[in-house]
Amino acid sequence: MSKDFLRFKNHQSVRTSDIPWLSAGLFRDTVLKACQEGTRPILLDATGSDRFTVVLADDREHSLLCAGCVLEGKSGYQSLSAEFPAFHMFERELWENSGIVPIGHPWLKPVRYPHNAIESREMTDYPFFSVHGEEVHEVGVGPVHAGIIEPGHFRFMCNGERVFHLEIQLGYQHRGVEQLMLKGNFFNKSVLSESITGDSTIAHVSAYCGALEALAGITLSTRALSIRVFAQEIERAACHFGDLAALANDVAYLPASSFYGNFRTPLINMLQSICGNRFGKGLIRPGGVACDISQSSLPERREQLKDIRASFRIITEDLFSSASVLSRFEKTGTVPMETAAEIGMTGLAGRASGLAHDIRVHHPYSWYKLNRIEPVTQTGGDVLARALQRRDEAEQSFELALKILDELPAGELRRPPETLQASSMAVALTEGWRGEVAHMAVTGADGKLTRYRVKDPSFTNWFGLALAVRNNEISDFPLCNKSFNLSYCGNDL
Amino acid sequence: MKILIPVFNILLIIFFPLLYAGVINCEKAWWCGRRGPSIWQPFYDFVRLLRKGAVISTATSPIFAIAPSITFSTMLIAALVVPLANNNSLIGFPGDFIFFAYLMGLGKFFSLLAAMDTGSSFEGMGASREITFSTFVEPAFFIVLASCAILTGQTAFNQVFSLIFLSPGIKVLSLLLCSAALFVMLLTEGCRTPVDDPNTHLELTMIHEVMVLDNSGPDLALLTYAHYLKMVLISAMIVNIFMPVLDNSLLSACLFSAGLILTALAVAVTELSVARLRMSHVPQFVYFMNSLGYILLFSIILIAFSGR
Amino acid sequence: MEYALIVLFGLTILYISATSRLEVYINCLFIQGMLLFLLILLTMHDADIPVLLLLILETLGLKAILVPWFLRYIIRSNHIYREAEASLPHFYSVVLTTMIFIFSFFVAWWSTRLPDTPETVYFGVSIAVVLNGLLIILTRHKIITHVMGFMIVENGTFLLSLAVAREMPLIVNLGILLDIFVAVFLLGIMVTRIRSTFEELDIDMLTTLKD
Amino acid sequence: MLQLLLSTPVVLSLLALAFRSKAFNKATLAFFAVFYFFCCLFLVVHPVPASSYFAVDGLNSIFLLLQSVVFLAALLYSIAFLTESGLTEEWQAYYTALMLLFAFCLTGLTLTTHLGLFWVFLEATTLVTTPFIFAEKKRTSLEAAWKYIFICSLGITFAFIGIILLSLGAKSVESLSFPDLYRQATEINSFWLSMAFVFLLVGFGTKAGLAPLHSWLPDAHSEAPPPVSALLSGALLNGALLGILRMLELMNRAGLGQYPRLLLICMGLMSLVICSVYTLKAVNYKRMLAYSSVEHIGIATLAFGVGGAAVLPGLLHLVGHSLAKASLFLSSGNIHHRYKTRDIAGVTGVLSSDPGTGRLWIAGFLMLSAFPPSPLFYSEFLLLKEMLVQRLYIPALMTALLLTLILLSMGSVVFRMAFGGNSSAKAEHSGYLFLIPQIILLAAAAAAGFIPSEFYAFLSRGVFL
Repeated sequence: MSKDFLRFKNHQSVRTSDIPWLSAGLFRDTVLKACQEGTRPILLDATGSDRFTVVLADDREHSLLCAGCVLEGKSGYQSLSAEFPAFHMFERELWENSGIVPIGHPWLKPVRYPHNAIESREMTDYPFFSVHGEEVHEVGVGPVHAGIIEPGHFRFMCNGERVFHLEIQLGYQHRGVEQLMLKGNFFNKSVLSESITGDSTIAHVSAYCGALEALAGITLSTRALSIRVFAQEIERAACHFGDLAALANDVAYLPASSFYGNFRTPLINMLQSICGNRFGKGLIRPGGVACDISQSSLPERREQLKDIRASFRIITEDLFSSASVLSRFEKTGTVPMETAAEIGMTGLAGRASGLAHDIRVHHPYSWYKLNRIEPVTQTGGDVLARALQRRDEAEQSFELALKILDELPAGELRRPPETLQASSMAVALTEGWRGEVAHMAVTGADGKLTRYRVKDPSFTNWFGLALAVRNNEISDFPLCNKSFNLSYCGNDL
Repeated sequence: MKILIPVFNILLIIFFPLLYAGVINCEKAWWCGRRGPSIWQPFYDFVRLLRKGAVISTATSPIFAIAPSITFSTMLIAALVVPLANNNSLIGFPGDFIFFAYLMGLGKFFSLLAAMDTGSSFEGMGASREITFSTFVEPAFFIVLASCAILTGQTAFNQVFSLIFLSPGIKVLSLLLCSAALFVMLLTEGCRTPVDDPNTHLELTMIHEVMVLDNSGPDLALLTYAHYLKMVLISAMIVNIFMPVLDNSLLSACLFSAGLILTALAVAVTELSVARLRMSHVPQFVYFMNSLGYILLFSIILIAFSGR
Repeated sequence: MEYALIVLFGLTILYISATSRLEVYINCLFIQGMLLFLLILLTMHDADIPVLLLLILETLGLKAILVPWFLRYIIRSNHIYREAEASLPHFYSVVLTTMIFIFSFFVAWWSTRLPDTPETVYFGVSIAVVLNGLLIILTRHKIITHVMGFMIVENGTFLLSLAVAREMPLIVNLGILLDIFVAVFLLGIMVTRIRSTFEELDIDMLTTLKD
Repeated sequence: MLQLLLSTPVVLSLLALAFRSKAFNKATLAFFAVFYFFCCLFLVVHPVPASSYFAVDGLNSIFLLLQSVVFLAALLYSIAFLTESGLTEEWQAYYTALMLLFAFCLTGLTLTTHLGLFWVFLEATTLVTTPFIFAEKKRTSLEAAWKYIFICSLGITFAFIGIILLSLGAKSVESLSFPDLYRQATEINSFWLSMAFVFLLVGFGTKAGLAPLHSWLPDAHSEAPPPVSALLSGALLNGALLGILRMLELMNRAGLGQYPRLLLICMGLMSLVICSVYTLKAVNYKRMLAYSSVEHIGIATLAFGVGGAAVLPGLLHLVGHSLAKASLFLSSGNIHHRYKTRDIAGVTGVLSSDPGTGRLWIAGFLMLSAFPPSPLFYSEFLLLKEMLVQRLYIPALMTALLLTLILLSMGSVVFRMAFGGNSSAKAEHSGYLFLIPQIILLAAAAAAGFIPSEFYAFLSRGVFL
């Protein structure tokens, strides 16, 4: 197997010439074999109209695998989705971006409103799944919604209040992030990467910086790494607070909803007091961090974190002991572990179903390399499991953040990188609060960036939501949706 | 002094519904540690809506246009027969609680028609949910009122409620069951939290809110007002179960208002302390009213008429 | 007041029929025990001291405190928090319970034409409670719920005995006390054993012995 | 004497728990078996005057004597069983203590003339015997124990409701003791009495294993150790039936005899039907024996239901069944000990591999299936005769047909197990203690069959129906 793949680590730069290129048939066999052994897809990237590469993650070996596929002519290749449904979104994206047809793909339709696609396609040309029957009816929601949320169209096939199937059509927010990355100076793309997904600012900018620093071949001081991870964990805890508040709000349990919202504010204000932005924008920059945590503020921050944690525990105890709340959460929107593994769910939602994928554990990077952490998982796969997962991860984040504040070492804050290695490739995976964020950067022979790819965890998990609401009541959809809380723009890029 | 009560009641019908909403909202905000909107906010909203123009979809028939007015007027007429302060209804005649129930039914019928008329799948869903729950509430209402009527030997609203407090022997029991049943009705008809979530913005989970989604301007104002008036009327029944007829009209009016405010607070506390029920579990909650009604009816028969 | 207590007792059954959370069942058992205790205080205050003491021990000590505590201990230690799925939806469960109430009250009403009838409300509610206990046993899957159904039947029986047999000999009462105590604890121990043997406390597991 | 009979087992069981020595257990069991037998015999011959709660009368003296014989055999067998079974010392002590407590409860159950106490003792027997059923700690034994304790507890609750209803109708009666009730039977309100009878029939009938309340019985009887199975079938079922008999007498005296009889006939016939259906496809011989208990209790119930001249055969039937069934359960213990299986398919050639047990197995079966001199022959014959006399043609026909059917299917199973070529295993007798108890039981049964006139005189003391 090792001969068929280029094997490398997270945040490591490799030469593009080392990627083995295989014929379509051999490629298919190789990838299928690897997937049977437990690796999972991270990215499919077309480097031309007749060749593409795949990046797989091998959690057991703590390494990433890469292989390329060369097509004879423009005939396309045999789709992998039938054997491994986890590939189905990647193959749709590949087809949309490059025109390479995955032959035999079960549901080939565009992922996004594809203004950067090879051919011009209108999203409205593509059909939805349809269900026929006397008592079956369809309910379409969106793309414009009642709340202040992003656009997306949800098409329910229902029988009365029961949902048979949900089809989710996104892509209304496609901004061409990957193309914008290639324009202009690659060293100045921090702001762009910070705005890939507004609520995962730190995760995306860390991944961008990670890829860039790997290509530039520089290492950071422990202090810079610690501050980055501190910001990451605060972001995680704050988002979990927000989601728990939203979950409580969706079941109309107002006290918990209000108080979670109330305690989220001081938490994100902590980021503001470091870098001036509540979401941590402007904190992380290539080569290190732009702002420092002053040594004198450490005791105060520690106290503040402990206070928030104490309040968090009180309100969490209240929420999870309320019978009426539990009866809403339990057995709602269940994704069993087998299904979750099959469709390649990652991150928080995957861990709630029992899949222990955690980049911080399996592909450790920066500070996490020095400090081992244990993954937290649930088994239920229902809304309750996802809520409990948020509770446990927030607890863990508090612990890590406090640990960082306790041990914050001295060191240089930032050393800006200057040049990139030529003909190289780096994949940076970070664990955002929603799950694994993947950025891949490839440079050409002149040391200029030639390709940039981004994958948000929402991309793989949206389909999990579609499966979760099956056989649930249609009125439980908002609750299921909130329990996943996936990103529209992270998916649309 | 006697003229004071009808005047007070008319003022109550006009002003209290919006105040009632304001009290509930204030209580909820205060409990959650927020400052919340002013207690007069529903009045501001009402005036604002009245001053706006209405947008009516071209796809709808005239029913959509007249339905809000019908709903509003039926509720207003219904308010005339419900005993308010000092157990005094503006008009009252034997069997008027049946009249009341049918007026409520008429208003609901037109709001359902209007919702279906828009052709929106959400509003159809909301209408179907509302009618499902109503089918449980209506018979239960009759059972509860009928058992009170049996207990007191009267069939007019105001006499039933003024006598129930004086019924010997089983006062505690009938007060308990009757008020519990009517409270379930209040939460269901008022679309409050375990049944519906008045604050939600999610069309898929709404019941009442989704039915008025297409109404705007004065129509929406009337519907909102009628909705709160309905809640006030049911609350008035609950309060009157506990209120004896007093000689002092002023004291009676004050006590009655305080009772209404207390019911509003009780609604708010219920909303704060439980989460909303799963949609498929709502019927069993609403059916509770039937169960309570039957138990009340049979207890009354057993205790009052078994000669023991 | 007495009637209100009895009807409240009946209402706890109505609540149980609508829920699937075991904690609620236990809370209802506790409330039932307390209500029986209050009833004893209200109606039996002129009884002999030993009889009264025994009855208080039985209602307050056993039914209200010890048994709920023990059942709670069992569900905590076995991590069972809810009845997974009752074999009939809760809505029908509530409707059936209501029908049982109607039926029982009708029986009680009808029985007033007989001589020596017990107090009709006692009679009606206790019939309803016993029948509902059986309904719970029939329609719920978990073994622990069956024990709770059994306790509900016992409570209904106790209410009935309060209504009609106020002069029950002490010795019989003592026997009842002992039996409930031992039966519930034996049942509780069995539940724990079953847990350790079958991994799951579902009644469907107990179908090995069949013909 | 009564006090001695009731207190000895309690004291001895406490001693057994205190000493926990194997030798002491065996000595206790042996002593108590003999002591109990002679005490009971003495009580039957010289009835003591009735106290307010306990008395020896014509009816319960039959049951007392019968259970003393069954206890004698079962306790003797227990000594052998304890020696051979690999139970730990602690469990042996528990076994002994529980056995003695069981004897205490059963004696109380038989001797008490107070309805309330009868109820208490009946519940106590459930609690005391559950640990036996659970003793093997297998999945199946756990399940059987659960069903046993749960169904019986529920049944007993129903019986309690019956008692409450009875006391409701019997406000004018001084106490709930049967003599008082009988004396003032006509003063009891007939509606409440009828209701009470139904509830008591359900409650006691559950314990007696009457169809359709029998579902726990096959499980519990087949999972218990052989001596306990023998006692459950041979003594406990009778005890529960005693309660029904006493209530039936009360109904008769209150002039309400007709509808309880109908109930009893229905339940008896239903038991027969259920048993015949099961035995057609029997796979487990202990379960088969348990179902046969349902059948025979059903026949006795049927006889009591038919009433008149059929009551005496009913009592005789109980005697014959208890003795024969206890011996069969004990023999099945020998078979299980040798073959390590309860499946009928796994057992062939008992006669050649263990001649003693094989002969007793066949003898027990013949005794059970009413081959003369079995008392069951007389009882079944007289029952059918009485049914014909009372013009109950259809029930009589059903009974005759079902009995034949059960005889055929059980016979084929028993003989298949007894004969058949299992030449590989060499013949080996079980120890004497594994055989003597059955011989005692079968001899007693044969004696009851051989000297019907004296025995009838004794039995007819119990017939006041």
